[in-house]
Amino acid sequence: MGKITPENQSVVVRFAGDSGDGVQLLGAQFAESTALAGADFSTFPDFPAEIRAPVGTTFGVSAFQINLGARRISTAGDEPDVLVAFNPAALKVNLPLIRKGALIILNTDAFTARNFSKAHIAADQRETGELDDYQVVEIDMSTQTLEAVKPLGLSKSDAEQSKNFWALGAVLWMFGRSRTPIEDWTKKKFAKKPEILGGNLAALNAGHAFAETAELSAEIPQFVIGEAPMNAGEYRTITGAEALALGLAAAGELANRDIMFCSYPITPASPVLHHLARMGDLGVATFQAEDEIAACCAAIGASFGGKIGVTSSSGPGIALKTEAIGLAMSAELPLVIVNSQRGGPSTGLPTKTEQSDLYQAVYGRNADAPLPVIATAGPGDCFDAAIEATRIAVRHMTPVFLLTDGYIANAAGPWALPDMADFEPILSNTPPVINGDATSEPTAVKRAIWSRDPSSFGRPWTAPGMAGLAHRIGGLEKDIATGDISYDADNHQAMSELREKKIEAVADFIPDQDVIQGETKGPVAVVGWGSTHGAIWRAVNDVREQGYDVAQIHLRYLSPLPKNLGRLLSSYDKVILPEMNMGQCATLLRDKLGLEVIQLNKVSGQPFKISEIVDVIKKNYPGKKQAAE
Amino acid sequence: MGKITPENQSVVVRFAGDSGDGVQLLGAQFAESTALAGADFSTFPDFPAEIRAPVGTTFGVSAFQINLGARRISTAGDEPDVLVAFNPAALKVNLPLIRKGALIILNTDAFTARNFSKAHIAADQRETGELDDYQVVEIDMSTQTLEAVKPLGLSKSDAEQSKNFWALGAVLWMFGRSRTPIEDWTKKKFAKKPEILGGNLAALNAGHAFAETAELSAEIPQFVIGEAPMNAGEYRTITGAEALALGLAAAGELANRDIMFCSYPITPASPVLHHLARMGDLGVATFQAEDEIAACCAAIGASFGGKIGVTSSSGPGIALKTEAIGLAMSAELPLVIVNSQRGGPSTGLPTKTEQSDLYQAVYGRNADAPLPVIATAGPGDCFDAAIEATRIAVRHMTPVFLLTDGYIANAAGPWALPDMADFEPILSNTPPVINGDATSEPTAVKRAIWSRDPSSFGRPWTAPGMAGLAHRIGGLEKDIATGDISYDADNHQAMSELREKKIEAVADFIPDQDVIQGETKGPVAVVGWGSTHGAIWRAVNDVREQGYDVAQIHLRYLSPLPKNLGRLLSSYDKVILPEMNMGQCATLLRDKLGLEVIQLNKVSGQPFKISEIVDVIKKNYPGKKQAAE
Amino acid sequence: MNAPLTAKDFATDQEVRWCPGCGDYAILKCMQKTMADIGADPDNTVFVSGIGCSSRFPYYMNTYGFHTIHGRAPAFATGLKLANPALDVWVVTGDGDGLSIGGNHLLHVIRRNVNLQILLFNNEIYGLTKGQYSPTSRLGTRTPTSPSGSIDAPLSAGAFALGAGAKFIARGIDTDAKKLAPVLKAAQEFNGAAFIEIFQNCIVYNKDVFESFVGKKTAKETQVHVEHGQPLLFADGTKGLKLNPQTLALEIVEVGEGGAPESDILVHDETNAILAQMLLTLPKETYPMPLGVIYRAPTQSFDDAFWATHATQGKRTGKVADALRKGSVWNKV
Amino acid sequence: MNAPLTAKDFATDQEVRWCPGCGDYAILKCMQKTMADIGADPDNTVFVSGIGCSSRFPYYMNTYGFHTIHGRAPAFATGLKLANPALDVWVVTGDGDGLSIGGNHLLHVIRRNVNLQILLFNNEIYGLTKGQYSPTSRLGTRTPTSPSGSIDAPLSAGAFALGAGAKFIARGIDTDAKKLAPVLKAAQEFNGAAFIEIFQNCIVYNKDVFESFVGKKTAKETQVHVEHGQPLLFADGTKGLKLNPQTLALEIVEVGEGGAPESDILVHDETNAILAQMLLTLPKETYPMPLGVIYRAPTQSFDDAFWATHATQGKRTGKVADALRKGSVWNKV
Ligand SMILES: Cc1ncc(C[n+]2csc(CCOP(=O)(O)OP(=O)(O)O)c2C)c(N)n1
Ligand SMILES: Cc1ncc(C[n+]2csc(CCOP(=O)(O)OP(=O)(O)O)c2C)c(N)n1
Ligand code: SF4
Ligand code: SF4
Ligand SMILES: [Mg+2]
Ligand SMILES: [Mg+2]
Repeated sequence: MGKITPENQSVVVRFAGDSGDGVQLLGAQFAESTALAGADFSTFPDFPAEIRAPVGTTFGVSAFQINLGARRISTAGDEPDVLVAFNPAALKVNLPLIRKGALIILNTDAFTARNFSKAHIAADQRETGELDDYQVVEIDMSTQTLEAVKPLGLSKSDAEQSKNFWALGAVLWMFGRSRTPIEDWTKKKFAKKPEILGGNLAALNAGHAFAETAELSAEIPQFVIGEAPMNAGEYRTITGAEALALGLAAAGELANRDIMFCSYPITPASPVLHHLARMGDLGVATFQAEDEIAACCAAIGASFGGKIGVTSSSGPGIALKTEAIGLAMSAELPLVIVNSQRGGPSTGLPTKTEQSDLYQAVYGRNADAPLPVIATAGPGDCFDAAIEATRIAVRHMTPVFLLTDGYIANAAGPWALPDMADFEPILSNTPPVINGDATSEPTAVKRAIWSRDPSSFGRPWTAPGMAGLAHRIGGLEKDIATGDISYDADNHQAMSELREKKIEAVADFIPDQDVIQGETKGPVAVVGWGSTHGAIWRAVNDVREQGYDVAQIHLRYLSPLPKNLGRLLSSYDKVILPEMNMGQCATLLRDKLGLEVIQLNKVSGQPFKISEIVDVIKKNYPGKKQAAE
Repeated sequence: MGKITPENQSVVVRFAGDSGDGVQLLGAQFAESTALAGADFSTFPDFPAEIRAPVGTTFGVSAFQINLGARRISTAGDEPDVLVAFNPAALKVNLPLIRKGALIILNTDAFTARNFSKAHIAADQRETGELDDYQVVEIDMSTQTLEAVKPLGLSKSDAEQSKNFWALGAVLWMFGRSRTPIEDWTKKKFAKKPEILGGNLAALNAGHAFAETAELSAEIPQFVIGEAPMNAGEYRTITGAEALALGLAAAGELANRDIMFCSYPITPASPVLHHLARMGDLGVATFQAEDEIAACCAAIGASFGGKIGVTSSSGPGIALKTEAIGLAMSAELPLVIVNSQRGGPSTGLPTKTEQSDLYQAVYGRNADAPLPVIATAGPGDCFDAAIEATRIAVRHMTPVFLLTDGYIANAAGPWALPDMADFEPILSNTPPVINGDATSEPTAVKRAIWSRDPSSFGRPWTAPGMAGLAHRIGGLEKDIATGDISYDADNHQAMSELREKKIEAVADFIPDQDVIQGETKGPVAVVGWGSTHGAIWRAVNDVREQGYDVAQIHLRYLSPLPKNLGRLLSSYDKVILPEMNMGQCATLLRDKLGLEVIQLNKVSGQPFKISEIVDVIKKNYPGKKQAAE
Repeated sequence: MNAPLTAKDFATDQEVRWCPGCGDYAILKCMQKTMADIGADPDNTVFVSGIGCSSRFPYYMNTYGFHTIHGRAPAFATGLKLANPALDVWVVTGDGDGLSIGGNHLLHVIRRNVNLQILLFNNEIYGLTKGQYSPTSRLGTRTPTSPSGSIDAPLSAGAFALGAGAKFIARGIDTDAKKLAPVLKAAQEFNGAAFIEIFQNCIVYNKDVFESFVGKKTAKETQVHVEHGQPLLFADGTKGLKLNPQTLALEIVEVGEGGAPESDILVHDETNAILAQMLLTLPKETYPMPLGVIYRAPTQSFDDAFWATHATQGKRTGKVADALRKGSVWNKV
Repeated sequence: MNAPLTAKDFATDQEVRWCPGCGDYAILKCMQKTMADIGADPDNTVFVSGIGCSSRFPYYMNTYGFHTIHGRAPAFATGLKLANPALDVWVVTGDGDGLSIGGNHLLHVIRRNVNLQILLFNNEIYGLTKGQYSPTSRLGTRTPTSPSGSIDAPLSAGAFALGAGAKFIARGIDTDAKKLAPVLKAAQEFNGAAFIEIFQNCIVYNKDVFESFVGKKTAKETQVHVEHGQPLLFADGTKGLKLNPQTLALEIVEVGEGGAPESDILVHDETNAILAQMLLTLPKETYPMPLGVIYRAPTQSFDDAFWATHATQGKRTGKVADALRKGSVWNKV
């Protein structure tokens, strides 16, 4: 097939196999090599919902997708161009996802009667014609692997474990990559298991050699993907979950306060907890509570104690925290609530992605209880978003929702390392100095504790242990001046208004809404929030290259909205809003801006395809539409 | 002072005293006598937040307000015309509430140094001039009472307990009422405590006689309030809580299914539970769970078991139920969730009223989880609303929110007894008949169980115990046809749309939005929902009598909204929306109808005054405004 | 009359999706067989679960089933049982579902003595969320959330149940169906909340954590199967448990020749809560693991009391039309 | 140096709003005095409560205070304690707050052995919501939600705590400050979760429910004050508790002339969990009420373990800039 330089300079590759086939490791190493080769990329692992389903079943299929290119890569790709399938189940599950004409590399050794039956496949897919539209390369990978590692005398099952390295070798050849960094990594990783190490290295080289051999190079194409234009600097690969954890640690550093992260495991939020559990040296402590309610309450307790309380969950767990969040708001304590959104409603689709907890974040509490809500746009952005959420919480003394999702949590890409010196410190309102002790004038103490900054309405952060400031707080309505319990009607009205004003005041501190691509007015703008960023970016970029005058606007701040947003959006004839829910941000824009948008709602548990967004842009583009009519 | 026939044919009377003074009994009996006299009325008890605060304190003051008249009475009244105050604390707390010029009747025996100090009153209010603007009648009620019951030989403290009856006697005289029915009731009530009974009767007569005596009749006016025009029929007094309880029992009767009411005590929701706990004979069982989560889950369990599961709480407790409600929605089980709203946020003002849980009801869940939401408009209306909520839940197989509030729960008025024959039976979709047993074709069973009615999208209500229909349900996404767990992307999209369509379908079954007063188009409409009904009614009625062309529209159905609502509201030049929150229904109308309203938001823990609504109508009335400009 | 149902009839058409080698499979099989053995009626049997690997159980039982939300199964089951007391309700939960998030509901369903069976699959780990430590995990357990080892003192499920006022407490092992089946039957027969802790092997995240006593080979030495009225003997009767009245502790003694007489050995009294406490809190490092029905003290069940004290024992005897007219009603003409 | 604080210094400027005659007043007074006696530092003392009459307690203590939400105080307190281990944290809760809605958090704070004191004001009723039965209400309690008498078996707070793995369990009576104060002090000194059940009279909704043993006149006969190392004697030493090794039950015996020798009487061992179980579950109808420190078995507290196993013992030793660069970093030029 020879060398292929794809037209759009990018290729989407998907590895798929049984949970035990080592597909994730294979994918991660290929991504690593892609990084070193200077290409841009984006990866997404697609785990089965089951922990470790029986071998060979369709629901046990694990996959890893990577989009790589010599241009900016903003999503893990719509339709894979290459599928490496380790067994019939993997082929069955993934065939519907890949592009017609794609290259499929199969491990023929796994195409056995036993495996067909496990995957409920009536007839060998290679014989039914269903692969006719694809370029299929059949390789007896298991046999080849066994052959390659035979000299090492491993058990058959151990030996076969190396077949992911065999495939990696072949793929490295396909992309013209050096094996050295992978070999180095493998040596480190398996240093304590010399036999496995030997098998893996032998397989890696064998796969590479196999692909290189003349007979096959005719069959296996070589992809030529150059370096992507990226700013100079240090890069690493990062998932959203890890970036978020690091961002929280960074927020603690910037505030010079420890982070107390209180959580209860839940998919897909747990990885943030896992990462933070290993960041003790950065002034982070984690607490695994008995449930989400306790996690939220413990975080609030920690904030009351002067540390930065953070709690994290996904939809169903956030629901449980609702009552406690209301208390933090009423008591005016800082708190960051991270919601890694997943498919719903109820238990829903825990391993699938969705951005449908926006209603819950903005409106989902009893009584009038407004809160700031911000959202992350992608893996690397989680770092900045975590800092920003903490900054708002501390400045305004309020709980803040930070929305991310299952896609962002697990997706990864190259990330330009930020310079910590670029971030402003996070300052809290300093506690009043009361000259006294337990006998100091109580009203003076109380007034000081509830004295609010005139621009942010944040109160001083006073914590037990501070001398002379002993006071009591709670969830009953408070006198606006002293914080004492108050049943007074006018006071309640004033406090309700204060709480609203306080959240509105956040808008005085955030940047004006910017335009990522395109002009600040025109026929069409596509607005997004959260993890749709990448898909919208590519879609808008594509249509702009085709001559459409389309702008991209992406919202980080959802409550309150940036002050200029209404004006900005009104300057476009049409505003299109793609979101992975039934129209929640559209409600928000109607409510807060009185603005109607064209909704593109997708609730399938899958991220948007670029083509879906391109289609809706073209369909609604005024000129074209007229032309079509 | 002679006889007074008030201009607007109505009078507002407020009784206030210490928690132990028997003010609530006094008020209730006066209301009873008002009912028998044929006047219309509305009552509202104003309990202290404390259970039984120390005697004489301001926070221990308990009050009972009644608005009575020879015309339709729709609220407990803005500003009392008469205040009966049993002690200085009661006077202090209530003076700011009453109309300038009002009649104040004081128990002078309680105006002691000790009581002034307990209530933190610097100087006897009778001497500071603060009562100058009022007509004050001072009576040594305690002394008079002791005098009256002396012959019975009661202890001093027992004897003084009767002073509420003494006051009742005097007030009965003021309103020209017969004592006989009160005497009868007293005899029944205290049959087992003959001494107390004797004391009460003696005091009642003494108070009456005292007021009647010549010297005083010059000082105490007599109010002449005729019969109110009301439809013929049977009437009783009812609070919102009791009407709601009876309404649920009625729903059970209409559905021929038992009601399983699962709750956890909370102010102001508990009274519904208390009432239902005594309605066992009506096919009702109550379960006091360990918390709100368990209460909601138990109700869902009961619904799964084929009974009508109902759960009830107020804001903070409803927040805890959120996750479970999502499951009921996902599993398509009927459930009625009663929210007796109270002042918030957080613990807020438990004993005060507010209608600020609308966001929570409509939007407050994780993921896309739409639910029907309806609201009660007043005490008697709770009966119909409870039936309607149950009907929707059963027809569409969905949880339904029924919003009421602290005002409605405790307010009371005459209620025309409904005729049960006027209500349609509540029909559930019948379970499929599968000819079989445990071995019947599983797919056929599953398809039958998930076969939805084409107009309501409700599924058959199948419960354990039914032969041949064993099946499994849960909160994971379900295959649209079989209910099996499904991770399929298209299916999730289809299910998300189905859930939305199902709630929209409720609108096909509800009546068009009507207009309560005024025309179906015009310059101004006042829209309300919930307990503002009465205040808006009176305000609109008043301005209409003054020649303003204003309409009243009151929403029972908040989600989905009636289909004609958008059209109807657009036919007015201005729409005014008073609500006891920061603008939650206004958001809803913007979101669902794209409609801007003029908001009148009150968040003081107190119901609207008629004058507040009248003011906003006049301020916004186009003609007048032009005239004023 | 149909032929009696077999274990297979209690399997559903759903593929079982636990990890290969998971202890849940053995429990499922034992339950399906027990259902057949006791002649259970699938139409009147309900499995209610929370969330977790263990909580997938209902999907595999061809009876009615409800896979609810995390930790709340006991509350759903209580409502269901009150709605229809004729149902045979089984609650399936895990150490996370039942003892972490769901501790309160487990506490109260036990305290109330609702007539149902509670199977707690204890694998000392959160399986479904990929292996974090649970309230029963041993001190020092290293997991993604406890990289330096967990520090939370583990809960004893049995001691917790006893403290909650349980009237039936039993223990079994996932793969030991011979011993587990009779325990399941006894639980089903018990009129009240029957609590069974099943030691279950999570082969992926907590492999062989019970190895010290579940191993078939050493079982005789490491397990003591309790039976009402029988002495607490193990190791083929060569060892037994004896009370030290000074320390109030049970001690292991050799029995028979050269050892203590059998009469020294404490006789199991399943109605004695103090003995139950002793057995449930035996340190597992040095004592054999007590298995079987450890405590059984029948009393009125919640369901029975509920309907017995209900105004009309659950019968609809009144009319709403009459109820509306209770109290003072007046006529407007 | 300031003059030592007095009980009055621990009172706030807020008017106390319990019902006249409520047992809470006596507890408040005893606590304020105890604070002064132990020389507590108001700046480092925090009272954390849930919701209920009892939970209003923090408003009246001139220390730091947090009146949180219903049932969750232990969770707030845990977070607070981890944030600042130097604080002396007291959790105040009621039988509803702590054992009904809050049972799970109470369970876990006890199990974890967080170093704080938990005061459970047990009045066997929900006071604040106007008198519904609670998890400790006796069978047959008639309330607005149990008009025919409650049917839920009451929980024993102490037995629950023991089942939860408590290492310190004590009991006191609201109005008996002489006996309550030392218990409060002992709890404060204990490094771990110290659980104290205080019998508290709700004069409005459950008046005198503890009359059988709180009455001062009959106290000698109806109370047994336990003390480590001392025999379990009461009634001025004329009666005592003796173990029946057959039934594993405690029995009341006359002591001295004509009765049993004192050596027959069980000596209180506060470290013995089985004895604690016996004392905590003594039927209150026929036995005296055990009061004082019933169980105390010190072990490492959660706070200590938490920071001991923390990577850097709570010190910030790393830089985020370095953490970002862990793993594979490449340079784009
Ligand atoms: C409200 C909520 N919180 C958290 C989760 C995530 N979650 C699912 S199962 C589980 C723990 C399961 O542990 P266990 O009960 O021991 O079951 P196992 O998987 O070990 O059988 C958790 C934390 C959830 N589904 N819902
Ligand atoms: C989430 C929530 N549910 C219910 C309530 C109502 N509530 C407040 S206190 C209480 C019970 C209090 O009982 P207990 O803890 O025994 O305190 P006591 O008043 O008897 O001292 C209840 C049910 C609430 N405030 N919040
Ligand atoms: S993770 Fe553990 S408990 Fe869950 S299915 Fe796998 S082996 Fe079983
Ligand atoms: S209701 Fe009971 S517990 Fe509450 S303050 Fe009054 S007496 Fe005390
Ligand atoms: Mg587990
Ligand atoms: Mg109580």
